[in-house]
Amino acid sequence: MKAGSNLEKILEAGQFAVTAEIGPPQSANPEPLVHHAKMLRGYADAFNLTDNQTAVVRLSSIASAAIIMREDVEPVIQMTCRDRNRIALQSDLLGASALGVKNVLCLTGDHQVFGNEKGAKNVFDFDSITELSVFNTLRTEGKQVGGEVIKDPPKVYLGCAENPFATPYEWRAARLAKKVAAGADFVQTQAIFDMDMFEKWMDEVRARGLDKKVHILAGVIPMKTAGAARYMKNKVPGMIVPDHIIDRMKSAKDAKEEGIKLCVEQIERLKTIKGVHGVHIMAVMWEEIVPRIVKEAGLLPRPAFK
Amino acid sequence: MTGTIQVVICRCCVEKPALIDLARLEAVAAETELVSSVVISEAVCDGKGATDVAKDAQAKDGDRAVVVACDKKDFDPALLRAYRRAGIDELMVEFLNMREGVVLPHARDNERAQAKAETMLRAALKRAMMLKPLEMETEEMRTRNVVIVGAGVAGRAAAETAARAGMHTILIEKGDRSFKAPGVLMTRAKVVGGKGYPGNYVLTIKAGEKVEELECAAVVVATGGGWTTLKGPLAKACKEAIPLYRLHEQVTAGAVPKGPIVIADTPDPSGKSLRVMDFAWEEALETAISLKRTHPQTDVTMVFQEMRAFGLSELAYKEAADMGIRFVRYDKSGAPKIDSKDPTKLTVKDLAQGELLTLSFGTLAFASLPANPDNKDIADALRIPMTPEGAMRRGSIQRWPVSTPRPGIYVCGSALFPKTAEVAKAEGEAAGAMAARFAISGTISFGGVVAEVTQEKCSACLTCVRTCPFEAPFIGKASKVEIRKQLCQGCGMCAGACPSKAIDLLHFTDDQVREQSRVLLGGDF
Amino acid sequence: MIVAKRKPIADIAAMVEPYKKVAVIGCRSCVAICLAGGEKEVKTTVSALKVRNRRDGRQQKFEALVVERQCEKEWVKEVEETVKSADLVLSMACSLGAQTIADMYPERIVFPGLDTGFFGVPEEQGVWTEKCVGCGNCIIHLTGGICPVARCAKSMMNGPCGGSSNGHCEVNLDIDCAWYAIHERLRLQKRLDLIEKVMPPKDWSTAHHGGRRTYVKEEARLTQHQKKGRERAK
Amino acid sequence: MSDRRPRVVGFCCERHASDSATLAARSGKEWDASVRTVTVPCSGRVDGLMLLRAFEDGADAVFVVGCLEKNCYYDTGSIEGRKRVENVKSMLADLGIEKERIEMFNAASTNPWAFPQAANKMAEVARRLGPLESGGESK
Repeated sequence: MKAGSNLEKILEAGQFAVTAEIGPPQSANPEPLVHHAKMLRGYADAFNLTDNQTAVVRLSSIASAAIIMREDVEPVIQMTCRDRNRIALQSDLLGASALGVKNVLCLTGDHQVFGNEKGAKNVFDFDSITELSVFNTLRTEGKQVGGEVIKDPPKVYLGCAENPFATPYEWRAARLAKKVAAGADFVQTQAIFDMDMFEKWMDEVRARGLDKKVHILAGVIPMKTAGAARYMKNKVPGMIVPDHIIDRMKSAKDAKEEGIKLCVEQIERLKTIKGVHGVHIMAVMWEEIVPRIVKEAGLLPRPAFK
Repeated sequence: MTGTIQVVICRCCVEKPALIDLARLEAVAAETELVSSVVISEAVCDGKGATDVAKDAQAKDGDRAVVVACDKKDFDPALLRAYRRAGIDELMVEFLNMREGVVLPHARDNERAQAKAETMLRAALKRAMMLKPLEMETEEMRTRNVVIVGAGVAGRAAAETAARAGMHTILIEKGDRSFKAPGVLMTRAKVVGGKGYPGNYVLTIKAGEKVEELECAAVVVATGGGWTTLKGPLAKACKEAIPLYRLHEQVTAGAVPKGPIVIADTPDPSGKSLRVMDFAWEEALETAISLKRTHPQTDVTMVFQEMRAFGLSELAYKEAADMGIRFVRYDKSGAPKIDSKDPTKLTVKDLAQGELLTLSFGTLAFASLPANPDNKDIADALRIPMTPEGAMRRGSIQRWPVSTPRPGIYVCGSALFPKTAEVAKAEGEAAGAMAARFAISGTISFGGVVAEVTQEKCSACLTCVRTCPFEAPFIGKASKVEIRKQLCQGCGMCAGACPSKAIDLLHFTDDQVREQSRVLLGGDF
Repeated sequence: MIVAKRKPIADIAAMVEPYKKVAVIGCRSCVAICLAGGEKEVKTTVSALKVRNRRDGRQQKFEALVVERQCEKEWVKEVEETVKSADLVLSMACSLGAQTIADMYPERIVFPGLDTGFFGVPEEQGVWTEKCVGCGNCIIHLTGGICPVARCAKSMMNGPCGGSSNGHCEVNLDIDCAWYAIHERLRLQKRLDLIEKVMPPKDWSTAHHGGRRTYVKEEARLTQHQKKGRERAK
Repeated sequence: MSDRRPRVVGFCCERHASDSATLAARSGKEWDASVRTVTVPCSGRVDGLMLLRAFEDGADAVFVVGCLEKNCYYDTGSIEGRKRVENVKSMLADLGIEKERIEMFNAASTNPWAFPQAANKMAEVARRLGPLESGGESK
């Protein structure tokens, strides 16, 4: 056991894990977090708290984690390399671990040109892979990048993201291999709409035996409208949304219901893929739909460990 | 020290409609410093009395002149020759086009016309003051070869004419038909590259597999028609459609083209891929008439957007109509279409009657054709600009019918657009004669109005090297840019582009142009 | 100018060792002026490598030459044969030159011989200091002609910081504190009001932070037709 | 509008522009007498400096006439000319000076109405906008 988090226990026990995502508010008001925590408790094993997603200023990930932990809900904090250098990243890891956070997702982070602070100076002292190796060394040997060794190193369960749908596609499995070598314990993939492409990627992952070394959680995004599908296809870089999905959403009488049905189908399909050890539901700004999706995908009740 | 200026004012150009007060002009000229003599000439363009005008200038040690008359281009060279004998080079004579500049366009505004005339005279005088004598350089032509590309009707005519004038001619023929040629004949050969400048070109010739360099003084492009390919929706729709060129050959050969004949102006009525060629009408009329003459009973219809038969072909239009040739005019809204089910039927909305006509035809000919694809390689090799349709570009039709903007390179025959044999032969002889005239002198003179680089100021940014369409600027020895004067056409684009103001165009330097515009703007309006 | 310095000679020796035929190409522009990659430095480096080879008995062929400006395609084209015939091209121009050769000849292996540093000026003969980082939005009209972004270790907008010790930067006492200098100069010009106001946060989107940059001068661009003429020149 | 008559200077290329101006005059066309022309070998010879200096020397409007872009005697001359004019136009606009004061025209030597149209248009612009000193329309 690396950190003893609920997510780790479930994954190590070979159970099909479920994680979801809560977008912290653009304010200092913790209420929305508390509300979402209460609403979603028990419907997922751990909840990602995004770190200024798309470079939009939000309540910080670690603070959000502390807030939802008070509601007895397990967080997965995200740490991007856009806003913090190696000093801040290692210091925040110590802080988060001290507060009881056990799951950490290492991300490179969106460029600030996408957010509401386009004039910001970015850092990018590390990228997600260096960040993983630094955190891994810190938790295993207690050694900082600079070489200094500290007492009581943080006990964390390290995760990373991976996008099988970004070019060059043939490099994506190799890139996951690097992340595993750097010390990743679990992976949350980009939202999957092109199932065949994801399966092709999984074949390469299995060929490299990575599914034995890391727990892969397949990402899904429930969509409310056809417009959302078109937006993701055209506007979000590195996202592939096949036309048959857009057509399906367009022709559906009730787009929301169709979105939910599609998401559940996707989860059912993902369950059957060898090497997929869980699903990560990214219902950004539609958090309230997660319980229904988890229920309809037959993933309730969530296993509990003492 | 600059010599004095002689001012010659032509009464005919300036004073005829009594618009401009000649005396005041004379006064303005006389009071300007450095003006040594002001001569009023009745009519400068007839050249009478030119010699004593020049002697008068020479007597007052004038070395430059301002001629206030009409357009320089229709000017009797007598005065210029007289000036040259008197030591005043042609480039030191500043022409002020008073007639088309002031007298004609401002005929009804005489008060301001006078002001404008005086200001323009002052500006011309200012420019004349700033002119500097420009020495021309000469260079020996290493060879007297005249290369003729293409051994068709035009090519052979050019070769014979050039040979008769004593030039060593080399005929480059793509095909392998051999015949008695005046000079050397290279068959299965193509021009693939070219370096050098007028008078000392070095062509790269690919004969069979061998590639060799060929030095020559002048080049005549007679690559011929090859106007056989058809482009455009109508040509695609009707496979047996033939180019007018082929129909013309059939008729002259006396063959009987099948069934009713339809001659359309272009296979691409929308004009997207092919513009209607300006030769289309003349050629089509001639072919239709000669066809109707030999086969009066065959039905001939001409389908055109507009019938532009100008000059002598106006008569041809009348003759064709009298012979019973039908004309159908259409516009883009009712453009001709080939009946998809029956490819021998053409439907078109006749503008005159306004109803849809269906013409069945045995032979369909198109008058507008894309240019000869070979033109592109030859133009690239010799760096001749091309017209948008892909034909060689020549000088102006009236003054330089067989020359290209590059001296020493001439073009004739169907390389420009399809021509009948007689016209091609005539153009061939003209091009051959021009090439001979160019090469016979044995020396090339260049310089004068060319660009000049001040080496110290050049920061080697290569902007001029990339901008000049004639590749005159090149990277010289001290990594600074130098101008190959033999290639420079004097357009001044490099001077306009140079970021370090290191290049100036002689005879139109920055100061000369600025002073002229400053004086023009300084005068009263 | 762009200021660079040659990589340690040992590193260069190690980098080029496996290659039989090495072309070392310098540049006559910036790196010649900052004495890093001009003709002399190129030939000196090659000579040093040859001496080492003589000691180790290693067989290597070197070709040393310089182009006018290695970041310009036309100059690099002039040494095309050398680039194509060498097993390795060691560029002793700044990294712009090295990358121009690499981009023009993708199949050739191109190594950098210099470490490209910064936009700088010769403080004195043989000493160059950074005075600009290319942030893309110059504000030295507000700071008496001294750039705090480049010359202050913390790129402060409202300096000096607490660590400024008698006019020198706490980070490196040899270097003067930019804000101390700004204060002195504005006091001299009686324009201290300029730094009394709180400077707003700097917009870094014009710097590399906003992503890789391209500057376009429409007047200078060549149209397709003009470029076509250029291809003719091949 | 101001009392002073407008001052307009045009830079005409020696080839098509001058030929078309001569043809215009011969075919009886008339244009505003407040337009003065300077002949340069090619519109590509003109650079921003020359155009701005014309304004410096008192011009209220400046124009350049070159060949048709597809049929230029020097192949790419008028393309260069237009680029220089566009550059000065954007500079003037950025400085709050009406960008209509500078314009590029293309004329074929066989086109009699191109030059008079250009000259009259620029004279009208100069008259409407008034001299540069008057701050143009904004005043």
